[in-house]
Amino acid sequence: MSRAEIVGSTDAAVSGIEDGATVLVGGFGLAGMPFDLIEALIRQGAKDLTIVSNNAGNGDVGLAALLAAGQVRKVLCSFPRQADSWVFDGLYRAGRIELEVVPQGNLAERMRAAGAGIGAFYCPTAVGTPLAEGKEEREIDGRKYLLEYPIKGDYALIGAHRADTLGNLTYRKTARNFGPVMATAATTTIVQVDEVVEAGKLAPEAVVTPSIYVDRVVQVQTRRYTVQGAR
Amino acid sequence: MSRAEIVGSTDAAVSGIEDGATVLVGGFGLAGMPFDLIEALIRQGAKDLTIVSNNAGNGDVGLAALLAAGQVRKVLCSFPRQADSWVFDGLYRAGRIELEVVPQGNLAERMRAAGAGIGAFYCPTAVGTPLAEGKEEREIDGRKYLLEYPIKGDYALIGAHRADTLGNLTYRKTARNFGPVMATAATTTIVQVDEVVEAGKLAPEAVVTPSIYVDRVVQVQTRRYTVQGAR
Amino acid sequence: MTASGNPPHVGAPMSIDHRLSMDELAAVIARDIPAGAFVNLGIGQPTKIADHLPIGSGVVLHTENGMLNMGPKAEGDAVDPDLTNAGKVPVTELPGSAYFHQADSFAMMRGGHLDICVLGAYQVAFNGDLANWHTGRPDDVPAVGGAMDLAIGAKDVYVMMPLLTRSGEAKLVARCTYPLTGVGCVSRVYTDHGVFDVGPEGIRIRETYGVGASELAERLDIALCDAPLHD
Amino acid sequence: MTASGNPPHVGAPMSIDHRLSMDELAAVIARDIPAGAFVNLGIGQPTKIADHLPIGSGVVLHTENGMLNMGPKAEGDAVDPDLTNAGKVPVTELPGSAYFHQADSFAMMRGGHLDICVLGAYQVAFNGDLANWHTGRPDDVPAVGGAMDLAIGAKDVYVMMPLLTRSGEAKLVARCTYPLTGVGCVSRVYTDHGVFDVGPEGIRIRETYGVGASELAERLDIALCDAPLHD
Repeated sequence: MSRAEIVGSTDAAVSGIEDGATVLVGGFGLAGMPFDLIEALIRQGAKDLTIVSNNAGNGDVGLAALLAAGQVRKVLCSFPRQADSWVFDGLYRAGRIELEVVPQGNLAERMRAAGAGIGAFYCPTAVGTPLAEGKEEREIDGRKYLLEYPIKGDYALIGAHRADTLGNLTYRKTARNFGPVMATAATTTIVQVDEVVEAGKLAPEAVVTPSIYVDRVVQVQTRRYTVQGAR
Repeated sequence: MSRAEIVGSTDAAVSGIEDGATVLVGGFGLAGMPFDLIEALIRQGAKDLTIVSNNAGNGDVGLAALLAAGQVRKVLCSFPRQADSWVFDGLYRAGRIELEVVPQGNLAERMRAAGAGIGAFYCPTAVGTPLAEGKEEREIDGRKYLLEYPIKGDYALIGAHRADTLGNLTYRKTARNFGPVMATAATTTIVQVDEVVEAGKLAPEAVVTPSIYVDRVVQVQTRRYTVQGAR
Repeated sequence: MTASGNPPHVGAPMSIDHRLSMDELAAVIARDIPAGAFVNLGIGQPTKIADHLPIGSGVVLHTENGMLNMGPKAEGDAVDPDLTNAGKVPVTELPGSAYFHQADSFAMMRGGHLDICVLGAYQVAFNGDLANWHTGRPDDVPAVGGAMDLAIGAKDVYVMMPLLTRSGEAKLVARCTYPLTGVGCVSRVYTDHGVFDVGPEGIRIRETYGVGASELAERLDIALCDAPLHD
Repeated sequence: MTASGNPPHVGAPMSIDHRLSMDELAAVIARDIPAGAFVNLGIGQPTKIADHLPIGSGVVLHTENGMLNMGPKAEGDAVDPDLTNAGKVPVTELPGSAYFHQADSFAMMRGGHLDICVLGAYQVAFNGDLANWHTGRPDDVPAVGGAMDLAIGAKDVYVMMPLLTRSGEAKLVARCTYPLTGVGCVSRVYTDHGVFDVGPEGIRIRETYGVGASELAERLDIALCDAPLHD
C-alpha cells in the first residue's frame, strides 16, 4: 500500500532506482530543483536514465551534475537552451545524449493526464508547427488540435517546502512549478522537503499535494541557489 | 478586461443572465451551494436555463427552488435521484424538464477541459455501459476509452469562503467541490462569499481560485443548511 | 476468518458458522483492508465499514466530493454543513486531512491511485462486470453519481451486497441483466453468505458464512473455477 | 501616440518623429495595455514592459512558471530563489498574488483566460503566423519553452521586435521561413519603426516612428490592406 514513508537519508530515498528508469525531475531552472535527491542519485549510480524536466540543467549543479555524470540517455524537456546549460550543450553536440523537445504546457498536461487516467487529449498547442510532425490532428468546433499522450514516470524526484508525517505537501512560491504534477504521474514519488511536521500541522485547505501521491519523504538542510548560472 | 468586480448585492451579481443561458451551479448537495445567488436568479427571472450541477436540487432550497420556479429547461447532472429531490422528481415525471446524466468525474473533467482549452479527451469511465452510447471509443495501450467533450458555461454561480478585493478565492472544507472547476469553465463567473478581504490578506500559496477566473463577487450573510432534506 | 492483508487466498475457503448481518460483513471488510491503504467507501452499506476501522488503522479514507483522511460521522456540535461525505452525511476530519476540488478528486480516482473502493451492487457477473447504478426500469430516474468513475478507478474494486435478492435470486450472475456500471472491474465480492474472489480465470470462493462451500456453489448459476475442497 | 485602450485603430496612423529604442517601445506597449488586463510578458525584450507599467495600473502579470500578480524584479535582500519569472530572474509578489502548479498555469493560458501576451519574434507573417522558437539551423539546440502554448493561448498575441534584421531584411514577411511557433495567432506587431495591426483582412499600419507610412509600407515585401492616407 502506498502510504508515504519518512526516510532518514537521501540515499535511502533514492534506493532502488533501476538502470533505464524514466525519472521526472522537478524544478523550473533552479527553483524547486531537488538538489539533494539528485546528488544521492549520482552516488547511487543508476544509468541509462530518461529524464523528464522543464530544462536540461543549469550551471554545474542539480540536473546538470547528473548529466555530467553520464547517467542520462535521453532528456524530454521544453527548454534545454539557456546561457548556463553548458553541460547539456556539450553532451548534445557530441551526440552523447538524446533530446525530445516538448512544449512546456504539453509537458505539464501530458504528465497530468498520466496521473489522472486520461488516455490522450486533443490540444491546440503546436498545430501547424514542426512539433506537430507525426501527431494526429483533428478539427473540433472549427479549431484544430493535436492528439497528445500521457507521460508517465517510474520515479519522480521533487522538492517541496513542508511535508506532514502522512506525506501531505506544501510548496513555496514559484518553486511549486512541476512538483504537484509530477507527484501524480510517477509510480514512486520521492520528495525532499525543508521540514517534516506532525500530521495535523498543515492546514488541510492549504495542502497542495495530498499524501496519496507521495511515497518517500526526506528532510534536508535547505540549500537554494540564488543566481542562475552561478558556479 | 476581466478584472473582478466586487458588487453590492446579489441582484447586481446575477444581472444580465439571459433566457436560454447555460449556468454552472456549484455545490455537492447543499455544501457549497450558492443559495443567495440562486435566490437572486429567481427574482431576476431568466428562463429556459440549462443547469449543470452535481445534483438536481435538495429539499426546497437553492437549486430546488430554481427548478420549482419553472426557470429550467434542462439539467445536466450526475445524481438527480435522492431522498429529498422531490422537486426535480415531480418535474421529471411530469415531462416538464430534460435530464442528461453524466458520470460525476466526467462532469468535473469536462468542465476542466472547457476551462483548460482541451478540445476533447479520452476517458475510461463508462466504457461498455449505456452511458457510452453515441460516444467514440478508442483503444489506447490495451485499454478502452471514450471521447469526451468540454462542457462550457455562459455563467457559473458558485459559493466560496473568502475573496480578496482582486477576486482570489479560498473555500471551506468539502464545500470546495465543483467551485474551482466551474470558475474556469464559464464566460462569467459569479461568486458569493462569506467575507471579502483586502488584497494581500489571503496567503498566495493558499489561494485555490486565482482572480483571473472570477468576474463578480458578492459578500453575503453566511447561511448554511445543515441537514440534507431539512425543509 | 481470514487474516487481514491482501495476499491472494490459496487453498480451502475459510468459514464462519452463521450467515452475516450487513454490519458483521462491514467488520469483515474492515479487517481485510490493509493498514495504510487509501480507500473509498461507496454510499449506502459500504459506509458502515468506516465504523469498524480501528483507531490508528492507518487506513486513509477518500471521499469523492474532495477529501482525503476523512474521519467518522459528525455528531452534535461537530456537525459542519461544509464537511460531508459523498452521501451528504456530515463527517469529521482526521489529522493530516487534505481537501481538493472535484476534478482533482476524480483524477485521483481515475488515475489508479486509490488502493480499494467498496461499492454496493445490484449484480456482479462472472467476469467482474458490475451493475449498481440503475434498475433500468422506465419509471426510475437514472442517477450514476461517481459509481462509474469508481468502478474503473481503484486498483481493487470490492462489492458489498446481500448474495440474494428479496425474491431469492442470486446477485452473482453469469451475465448482468441490469445496465452496467463497469466492465470486468470487480475483484472481490463480499456477501452475507460468503466472499468471492473474481479473477481472470473466474470466480473462487474465499470464505463461507453459515453454509458449506459446495452448497453455496450450488446456489449460484455460474461455474466456480476451483471446486472447494471441504464443506 | 495612441490613447491607451483596445478599440481597433481606425483612420490615419499616428506617428512619432524618431525610430524608437526597444525601451521606448516597451513604454508604448505598456501604455497600450488596458487597466485590469491579465498579461503574460515573454522572456527577453517583452520583460522590459513591466518596468513601464505605472504603479496602480491594475495590470495583472502572469508568469507561466505558476504565478499571477507578479511584481517587479527583486533586488538585494528581496531576492528569493523560490520566486522567479519565466526567465528565471528573481522577482517579487504584489498584494493579491496567487501561486499554482505548471499544469494549472498552462490551462489558464491555453483556456484563453489571458487577455494579452507579448512575445519576441524572428518573423511574423502577413496572416499572423509567428516564428520565434528556433532558427532552424542544424547546429542550433531546439528549445521551445512555453512559446507555442502562449502563441495559441492568449486572447491577443502581441509581438515586440525590431522591424529589420541586422542585415536589413524585414521580419514582417509574406511567409515565415523560420520554423513556426503558431499559425495565424499574432494580432499586433510592435517594432522600432512602427506598429502594425494584423487582422483577417491583412496588415494595417497603426503607428509610425521616424518614417512616413508610405515609406514604411515600401520597406515591406507585403501588401498592406489599407494604403495610409498621409505621410
